[in-house]
Amino acid sequence: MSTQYPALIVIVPLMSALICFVVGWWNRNFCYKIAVAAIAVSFYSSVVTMKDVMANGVIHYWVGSWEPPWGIEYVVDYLNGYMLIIITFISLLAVIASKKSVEKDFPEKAPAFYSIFLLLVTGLVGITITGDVFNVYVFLEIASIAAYALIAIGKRDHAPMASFNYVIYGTVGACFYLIGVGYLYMVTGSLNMADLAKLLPDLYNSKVVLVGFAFLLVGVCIKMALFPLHMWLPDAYSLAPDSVSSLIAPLMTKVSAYVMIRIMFTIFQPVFSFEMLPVGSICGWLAVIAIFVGGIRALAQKDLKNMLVYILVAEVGYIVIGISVGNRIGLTGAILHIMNDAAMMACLFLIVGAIAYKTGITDITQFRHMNQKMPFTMAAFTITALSMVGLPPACGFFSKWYLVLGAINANQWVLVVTLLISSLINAILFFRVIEYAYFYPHPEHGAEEHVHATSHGHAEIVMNEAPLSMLIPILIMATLILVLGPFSGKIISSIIQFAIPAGF
Amino acid sequence: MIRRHEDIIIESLARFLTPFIQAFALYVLFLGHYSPGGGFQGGVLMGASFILLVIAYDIIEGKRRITEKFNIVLNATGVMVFSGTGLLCLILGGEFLDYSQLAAILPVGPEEARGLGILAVEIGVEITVAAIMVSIFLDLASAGEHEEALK
Amino acid sequence: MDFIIAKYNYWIYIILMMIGFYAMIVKNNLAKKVVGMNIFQTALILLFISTGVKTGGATVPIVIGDAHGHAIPGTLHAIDYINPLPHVLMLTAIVVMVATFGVALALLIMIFKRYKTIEEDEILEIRRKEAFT
Amino acid sequence: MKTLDIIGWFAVLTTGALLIYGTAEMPNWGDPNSPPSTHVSPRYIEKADEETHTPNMVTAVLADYRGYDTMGETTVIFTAGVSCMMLLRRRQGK
Repeated sequence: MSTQYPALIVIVPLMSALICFVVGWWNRNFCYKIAVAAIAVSFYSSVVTMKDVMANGVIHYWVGSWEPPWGIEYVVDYLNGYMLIIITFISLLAVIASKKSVEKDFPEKAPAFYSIFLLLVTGLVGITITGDVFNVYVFLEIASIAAYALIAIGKRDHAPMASFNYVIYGTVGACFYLIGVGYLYMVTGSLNMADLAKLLPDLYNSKVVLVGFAFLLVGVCIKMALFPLHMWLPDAYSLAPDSVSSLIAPLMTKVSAYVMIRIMFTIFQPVFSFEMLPVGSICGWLAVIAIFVGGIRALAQKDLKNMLVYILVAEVGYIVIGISVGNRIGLTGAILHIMNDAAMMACLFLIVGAIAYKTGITDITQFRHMNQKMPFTMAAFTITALSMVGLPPACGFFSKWYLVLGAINANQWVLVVTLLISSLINAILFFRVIEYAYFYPHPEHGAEEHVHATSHGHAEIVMNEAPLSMLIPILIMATLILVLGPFSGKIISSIIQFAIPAGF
Repeated sequence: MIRRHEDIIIESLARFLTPFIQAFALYVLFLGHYSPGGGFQGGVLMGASFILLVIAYDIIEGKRRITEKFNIVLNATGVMVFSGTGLLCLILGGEFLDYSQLAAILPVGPEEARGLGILAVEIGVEITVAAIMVSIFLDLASAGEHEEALK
Repeated sequence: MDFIIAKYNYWIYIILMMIGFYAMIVKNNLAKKVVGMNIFQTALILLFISTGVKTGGATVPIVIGDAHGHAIPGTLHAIDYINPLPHVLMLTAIVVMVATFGVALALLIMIFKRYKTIEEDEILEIRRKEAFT
Repeated sequence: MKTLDIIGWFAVLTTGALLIYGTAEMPNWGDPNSPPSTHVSPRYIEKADEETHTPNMVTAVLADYRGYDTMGETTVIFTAGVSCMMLLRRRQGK
C-alpha cells in the first residue's frame, strides 16, 4: 500500500473538492472540515512519499500501469518530494487560516470557494508530481483557472479586471508552453520528460528544439512573473481576497520556478541551457532588473499588501538568479530559497489577512501601536521581516548566503551587488512598517490622561489579537522560519544535494 | 436574459428535436469504442439539447426540466465516476486508473475489463461535460441577475 | 518549391496564431481579446493535429477489422493509420480552451456590471478618476 | 495607444518570425517517417485493440493510456463550471 501514496497526494484533494461542492450545497459547515482533512491527508501522503524516496531512491509510479513513453508516470525524486511537502504544508496552513475570513467576506460562496481552493491545490501538486510535459500543461490550467476565479471574488474593487488581465497573460503563457511542447514533440515524438531527456541531446543543434526551448521558457516565465512579463501579478495578487493570496502568492510562482528548473536541468541538460545558449546571462540580467523594479515599486507603496506583491516580484528575481548563475551552489541557493521564500511569503500574507480581518487596516501609516493591539502577530511579522532582510538566525539569511556564494563562484559581481543592495531595500521596507508598529510615539493628551495611561500601561490601546484559527498558522510559520535557518545545512545535505542533477 | 416569445413552431420543433439529439448523444457515447465519438463529444451534444430547449423557451423552462440541485449533483458525479473508477482500481490492488484490475469483480478478462473501464470513464466525462455546459450556459445567459428565475 | 509545399501548412497556422496573439495584446475591447484568445488556441490545435498526418494511404485511427470491429493481432501496421496521439492531446486542449473561455466570459460579465463598459481605456479612465476621489 | 501598437507589432512579429524560423527543420507535412509517427505512436496503433479491446485508438489512448490527462481535462471543465457559478450567482447553498 505504501507505493500508492503518490496517487493519493493528487486524488484526495480532487475527490474532496467534488464532495465539498455537493455537500456544501446542503450544509455549508462541512466544507471547511472536508478541505482541512483532505489537505492534511495529502500532506501526510507527501511526507510518506518523501520518506520512501529518501529510503529507496526515485519513485516511478505508472498511472494505469502503462510503461512511461506510452502512459503517464509520476516521478518523485528529491526535488519533487521536497516541493510537494512545501506545497501541501503551506496549503494546509492557508486553508486553516481561511475559516474566519471566508465567514466574514463571502459566507454564501463557501462551498464553491473551498471546492475551487482544493482544485487549486490539486493543480499545484499535479504539476509538481508528474513526469509528463503535456500533463504539466493540463494541471497548470487547472491551477490557473482556479486562481482566476479565486482572485476575481476579491472584495477589493477592480478585482475582476485584475483577474481578466491574469486570464489573458496566463493563457498566453500556457499557449507558449504548449507551443514549446508541440515543437519538441515534432522532432522527438515523445512527451515523457525522461524519454525527452534521452532523445534530445542528439538534436541540440536543431532549430526546432531551440525554438521549442525558448517557448517553454517564455511560457513558464509569464506564469512565474519574471520581470518584463510580471505586469499581471501585482494587481491580481493584491486584489485577491486575503484568504486566497496567502495560498496563491507563496505557491504559484514557486511551482513555476520548479517547472523552470525541470525544463533547464531535467528535460534539457545544463550543457544546452548554459553553454550552447546564453540563457544564464539573459535570465540573470532580467532577474537583476526584476529585483530593482520590484524593490523600488515596493518602496512607493503605502498599502502593506501592495508592498508585499512587489517584493514578490523581486523574490522571483532571487530564485532566477540562483538558477541562472549555472553552478551547483547557486542552484542549491535557489532551491533552498524556494522553500524559505514560500514560508516567508505565506507568513506575511497570513499576517496581512489577520490584521485586515481584525482591524480592517492595510495602510502602513495606520499601523500605529499595532504591537499592542496584536502582539503575537506583530512578533511573527518582525521575525519574518528579519528573515526577509537576511539576518542570521532566520532562514532568509542562509538561502541568500548560498545565492551570493553561487554568484561569486560564477564571477558575476553584478549579481552579488544586486543581492546585497536588495537586502538593504528590504531592510528599509520592513523597518518602515516596524517603526510604525512599534516605535510610533504615544500621543500626548492632557496631563491627567498621561498619568492615567502610565499607571495602567497604555490602557487606551486594548489587545485585540487575531482569532486562534489565524494566529496558530502564523505562529507555526514564524517558528518554522526561525527553525529552518539553523537546519538548512541538514536540509541541504540530506535533500537538496540529491535534488540537483548529478555531475552538475 | 432570454425571454420567452411563445413561437409555436420553434417551441414544438425544439421539443421534437430534443429526444433525437439526446439519443444521438448516447449513440456517440456508446459507439465511441467502434466509431468516432466518445464522452466529450456525446456530452457536448447532450448539453446542446438542453441549451436548445432554453433558447427556444426560456431559462425558467430550462430550470424546470433540469433543476439546480440536480445539475449540481450531476456536475460532481461525472468527475466522481471517473476518479472513482480510478480509485476502485487502486483499491483492488493495481495502480490508479489501471482498469485491468476490474477483471477481479467483472466476469471478463483483463483486456475486456480495460474496454469496460474506458466505457465507465467515458460515461463520467459525458455526465460532467453535459451538466457543466448547461450550468455555464445558464450562468452566463442569466448573468447572475435573475436569481428568481434560477430557483 | 518542395520546401514550401512541405511547410506551408505550418506557416498558415503560425500566421493564424499571430492574428490571435495580436488581438490579445493590442485590442482595446476586452471581448475582442477573448476572441483573439480563441483564435490563438484554435490555431495551436491545428498545428498539433497536423503532426499526426501521414501521407500515403493512412486512414482514420479506427481499426478496420472483423464483424465485431476487432482486428486479428499482428495485422495492424503503423503505416496504415494516422497518429492518434495528437488527436487525444487536442481533445484535452479543446476542453481547456472551452473552460478558459467560459471563465473569461464570466469575468467579462462581472466587469461590465461594474464599469458599464468593456473598453479597456474607458475602464482605466474610470479607475483613475476613482483613485482621485 | 500608439506605443502599445508598436509593442504589439514588435511582439507579434518577433514571435511569428521565431516560430517560422523553427519550422525550417521540422519534418515535412505528412511524412510517415517523422519522429511523431515512428517513436511512441506505433504501439498505440498496433497494440491498442489487443490490449484494451477498443478498436477506436483515439478512445483507447484518451481514456486508458493517457486516461490521467483526461481526468485532468474533466477536472478543468468542472473547475470552470464551479468558477462561473461562484462568480455569477449570488445565492449558493444554505
